[in-house]
Amino acid sequence: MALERDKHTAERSLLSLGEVELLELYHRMALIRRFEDKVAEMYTRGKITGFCHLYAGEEAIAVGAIYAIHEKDYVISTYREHGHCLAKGVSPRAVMAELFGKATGVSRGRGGSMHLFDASLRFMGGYAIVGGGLPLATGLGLSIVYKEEADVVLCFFGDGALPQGAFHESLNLASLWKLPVVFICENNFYGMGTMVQNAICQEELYRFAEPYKMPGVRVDGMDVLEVYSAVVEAVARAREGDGPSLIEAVTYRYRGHSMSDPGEYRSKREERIWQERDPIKRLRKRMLSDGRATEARFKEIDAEVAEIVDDAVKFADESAEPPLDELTRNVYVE
Amino acid sequence: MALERDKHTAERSLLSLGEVELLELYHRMALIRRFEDKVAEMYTRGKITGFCHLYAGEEAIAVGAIYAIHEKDYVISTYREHGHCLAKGVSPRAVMAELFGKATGVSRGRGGSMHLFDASLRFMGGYAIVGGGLPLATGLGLSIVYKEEADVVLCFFGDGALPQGAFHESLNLASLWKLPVVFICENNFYGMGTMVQNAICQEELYRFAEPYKMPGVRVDGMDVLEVYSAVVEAVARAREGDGPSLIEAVTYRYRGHSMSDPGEYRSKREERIWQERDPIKRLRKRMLSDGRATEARFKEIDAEVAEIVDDAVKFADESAEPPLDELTRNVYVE
Amino acid sequence: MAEITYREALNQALREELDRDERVFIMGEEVGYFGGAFKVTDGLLAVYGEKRIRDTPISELTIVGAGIGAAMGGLRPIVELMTVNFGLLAIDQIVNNAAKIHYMFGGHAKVPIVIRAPQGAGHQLGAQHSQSLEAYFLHCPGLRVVIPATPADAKGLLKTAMRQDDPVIFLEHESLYSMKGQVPEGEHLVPFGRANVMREGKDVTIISYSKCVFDALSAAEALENEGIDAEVIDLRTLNPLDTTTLVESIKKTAKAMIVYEGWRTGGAGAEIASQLYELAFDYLDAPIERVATRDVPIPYNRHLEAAALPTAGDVVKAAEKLV
Amino acid sequence: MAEITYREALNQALREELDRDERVFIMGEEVGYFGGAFKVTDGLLAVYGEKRIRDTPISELTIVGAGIGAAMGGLRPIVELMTVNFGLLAIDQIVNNAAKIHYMFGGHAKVPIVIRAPQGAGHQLGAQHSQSLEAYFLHCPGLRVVIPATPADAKGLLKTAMRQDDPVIFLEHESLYSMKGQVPEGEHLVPFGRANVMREGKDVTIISYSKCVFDALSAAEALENEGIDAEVIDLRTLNPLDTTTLVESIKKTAKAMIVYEGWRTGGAGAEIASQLYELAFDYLDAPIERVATRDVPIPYNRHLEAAALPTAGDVVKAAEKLV
Ligand SMILES: Cc1ncc(C[n+]2csc(CCOP(=O)(O)OP(=O)(O)O)c2C)c(N)n1
Ligand SMILES: Cc1ncc(C[n+]2csc(CCOP(=O)(O)OP(=O)(O)O)c2C)c(N)n1
Ligand SMILES: [Mg+2]
Ligand SMILES: [Mg+2]
Repeated sequence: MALERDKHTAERSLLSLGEVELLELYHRMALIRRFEDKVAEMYTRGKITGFCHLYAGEEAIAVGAIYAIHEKDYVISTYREHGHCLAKGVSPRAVMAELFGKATGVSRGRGGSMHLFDASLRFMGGYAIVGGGLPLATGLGLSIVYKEEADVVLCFFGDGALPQGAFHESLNLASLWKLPVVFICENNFYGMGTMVQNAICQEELYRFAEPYKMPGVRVDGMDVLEVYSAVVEAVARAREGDGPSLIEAVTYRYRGHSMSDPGEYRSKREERIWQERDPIKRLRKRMLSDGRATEARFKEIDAEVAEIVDDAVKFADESAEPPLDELTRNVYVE
Repeated sequence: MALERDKHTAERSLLSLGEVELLELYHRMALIRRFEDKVAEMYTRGKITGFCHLYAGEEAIAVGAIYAIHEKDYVISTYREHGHCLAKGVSPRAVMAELFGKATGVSRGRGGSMHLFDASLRFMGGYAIVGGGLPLATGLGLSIVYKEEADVVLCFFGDGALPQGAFHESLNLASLWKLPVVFICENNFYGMGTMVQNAICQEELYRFAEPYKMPGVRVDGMDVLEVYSAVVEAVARAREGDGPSLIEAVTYRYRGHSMSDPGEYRSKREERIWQERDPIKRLRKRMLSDGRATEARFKEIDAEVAEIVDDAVKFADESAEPPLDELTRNVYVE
Repeated sequence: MAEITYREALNQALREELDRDERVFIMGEEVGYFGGAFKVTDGLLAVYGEKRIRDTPISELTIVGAGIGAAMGGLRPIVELMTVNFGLLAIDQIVNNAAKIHYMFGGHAKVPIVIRAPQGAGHQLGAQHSQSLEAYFLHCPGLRVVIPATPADAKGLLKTAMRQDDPVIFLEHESLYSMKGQVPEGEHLVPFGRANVMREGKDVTIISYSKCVFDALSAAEALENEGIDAEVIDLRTLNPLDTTTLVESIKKTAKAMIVYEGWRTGGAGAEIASQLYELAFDYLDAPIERVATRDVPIPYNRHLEAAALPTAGDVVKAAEKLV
Repeated sequence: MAEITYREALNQALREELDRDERVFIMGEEVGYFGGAFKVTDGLLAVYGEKRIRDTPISELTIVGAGIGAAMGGLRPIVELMTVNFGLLAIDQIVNNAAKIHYMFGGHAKVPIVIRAPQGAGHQLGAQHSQSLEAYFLHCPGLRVVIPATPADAKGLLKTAMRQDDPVIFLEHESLYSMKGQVPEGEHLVPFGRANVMREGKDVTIISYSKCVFDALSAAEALENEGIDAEVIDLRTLNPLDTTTLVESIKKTAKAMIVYEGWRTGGAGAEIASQLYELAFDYLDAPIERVATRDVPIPYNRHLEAAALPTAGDVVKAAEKLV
């Protein structure tokens, strides 16, 4: 039922969005995909180190959701946040530089892949403690209401965060205080090697919304328009002062949990099935089939994003390491 | 609906239980009431100190629930646990002595009112961190399944524990692993001075059971038989290996949150309304009206429990303080 | 100047800062209608309303986390943990988020949150309600740890905490709330990192903080009769830690002890002592004494509890041993 | 004897105890199908099945709490925290329940649980994934704190932990898992509270534990060329703490330092140093040096991270300063 309703609204928004917008969505997804592929390459070449969790396959969620909000709205995410950060408009150069650990990185090289941040664009950070971002999102929502502003918070987290106490506490507080927070659960069916049904007693994650008296919907996370329209609705509700929503976006991560995980627990077949539902190819096919864009145009965009990513790598590579005296700076506010 | 069903089964069990059992239920409730009144007196006389949370008004829950299990089954509770402890059969002498801080107390005077314990009767303790007992109950449930036994765990907690992450995590784990745990929420509408609707977005607490795929029922916590029959059902289910249940027992605490709380946030009127639904008077009236017991018999029982409690006080009062060398004993297993 | 209680001094500081800065608000369990479990926020709801004085569910992890988020959103939250014992449920948010966000995000984010928490034993509340946990917060770069002993400092340090931009753990001792003292009216700011010499003396340096400062002072009087002239220093803040004042004193006395209510092993006293040995080894005639809580969970029984906690008597004994 | 890795030694200890005692089981995130985030439990699921090797949801607080409950129910759980950083979510259950239940219930309850947690930095995992938190557990009476450096101790101490009845925090350093060493086959039990003199020397005592023991040893070799003869002692357990062995060494060397990866301020080094001053003040020629992690959240950048952590070079410098 939840699904039905969204299929429906997805159609609507497909109509409501013109070529320009649709191509923009394509552009953002393509950028993230290209960026992540390049990150993988740079990781294997030792340019990027530590834990590195890629977003390839899940692009439709960050892009569709964030396309539904304004620059002034907040986004907060996890350690798998490259996609959300880029979708929020943060410079690929500064993001790549952060992964390279350079002084020009968004977090001055101190955060790395799991801790991207950009206050100016209200990308409120990637957090590496599963569930750790939900209370923060709730607090950001409180600050909005407190200041009597109309902004919203998009809070992204994985299926693995559902069993955390922070999920329950945050949904309760956000609902109790009618905070403008949209909780977006990226259900990619795995938390590291653990399948969702081995972690949570309820596989239809959106159903957890009900006791908290908030709308809960499940959307196809491989369909950027379906995600977009579900978030449009939740955001409208939040801005109206009607409180939070829970959106479960069903998706799949193409790669292992992190660059150090070969993902042996998953079957090639399963992976293939999902690759066939690829969100980028899908939008592309759709637009081609109803003649809203030409193969040539897509090629152009692909070339553009390739250039942006190459430039980002070049920038990151040429940037300087943070000086050693940075070590003891900003432990406390100066 | 939940309520309906239980009203129905309550009738059944009223029939299924004979005078002897019903009088036993009366006896246990009367004992707890008398015990708590005496504790209040001893507290004001300075014989008992620290935090002291009384159970008066809620007796039907501990008594009805624990009457539905065997001695080998586990009970775990909060800092408001005198009632559960006595209902599980722990000696009033040893309980009173603990409140007096004496060496003869169930916890050798080290625990006090909030930390009663009796392994031999599988009363697994009172815990003073709100929500702190739920994970332990889950673990006890696991130990039962692991040992392939048919015992169950009754886990008591208040409405105030619902917003705790531990509630969510424990219900999920217990459901995921089908553990024999009956979660009994004593909803007395207040967590200290905070009304339940100011603490949780969902006032029908039993409804939280649904996403966890476990039965959730709300029962009248002022009716010992209704509580009893709901627990009988949940326990049967648990012994069958069908997993946990959530029972919300609606009740009221007659006194302040603790002996140091005058409870000014509550209206006299509200208190009167609940006193009129007193679980002890109620069972008594019921049995008198259908001639299952005489006024004389009840007087006898009242006298009996009065004697037991006076004896407990005498015992506690005459017991020795723990020797000072107890201070450093049992920090580690000897 | 007016003679008011530690509780009233805190309440006054809260009112003044609530008046001064619209971004300041308070949230916690029972802080509103109930006026705070220890009545520190008494009367605030009536004046400032539900928007700024917020009762919360019992969800420590998320209350603190939401405070951090609100601070990142531009507000200045004061989160009251009903007691520090419950703060253990929130320590992930305190240590992994509050303390790290400013640094880990390259200095681009700030978390101006003040987390107030009553702590301490002495009321027969048993093992789970009687802890003093300052040592955990001291062992976490990024956090300021403030722990006032007097009403005047309670006010002055809380106001300072609310005006600076680092996350602060503000620890109040449950036994001090009703203690009275002279407190300056209005603008009274006590800087972080300045220890207070409460009593001058030349024979032995007694370093303390929070409630134990008063045990140290009464011990000092007893010692006077024995002809031992003790200097008593109240640290006021553990991070930053004012070692300068301590070293000055030790240069004079050559003997020192640290008196605190946390467990002896791994407590703040160990860190303070270690730094003093490092800074003043050649001035010390004897090892620094640590007078602290015995390494046991706090028992309920009154005599056992009393035996577990540090007392003025213990301080006197330690001083006699030193001198 | 066989040369195996620290990881294999732990795996061997687990297998032996699983075979020996039906009540022993393991639960934690990814311990089953995945074989453990660090592969410590690799292969166990296939042998012991889902009943005894249990994958859990990401619910640290409740996993640990359930372990405590299971222990009270007569089992001997080994709970694996994927890393100690996440253990902060469970510290309430560890400190308020595991550590106190035996005492607070008058000795009538026991909690024989072993909580294993990898910790440590050095892999550019950033501020939230690089902590060493032994100091928190050291400051909690009722808990045993075990922290092996060598494969042989990893096996021998884990087996001991699983056979005794106190709650144990068993801390493994992420950088040690692939380190090899000679490990006795079968029954090999290392008692708690016995430090291990890894290298004898007469000029300076270098006290350490966990990974830093190896930094201390390589520093000792470097020092040898400078003609400084260093004694290196591995504590093995922090609670109980073997001060006897340390004092013996100090009587010989008169100079000591403590090398550990926790943050310098408020770390275990402060406690160890304080006890040594108290026990061996007259034997010490100079203040005890503390070589530890700088007081900063661990940064991602490789050079910054390296600069934050204690190194063999730091140990050498400290020794030169002492001698
Ligand atoms: C509190 C906590 N426990 C465990 C971990 C280790 N860990 C990192 S990611 C992860 C799986 C999370 O899965 P999910 O939430 O589904 O996000 P996904 O990686 O699938 O995007 C785990 C267990 C952690 N970072 N934090
Ligand atoms: C984690 C935690 N937070 C706060 C407290 C302080 N406290 C003790 S009882 C209580 C209210 C609990 O209410 P409820 O769960 O409804 O139980 P009741 O007292 O009504 O039986 C609070 C806030 C605590 N003990 N533990
Ligand atoms: Mg996932
Ligand atoms: Mg209640």
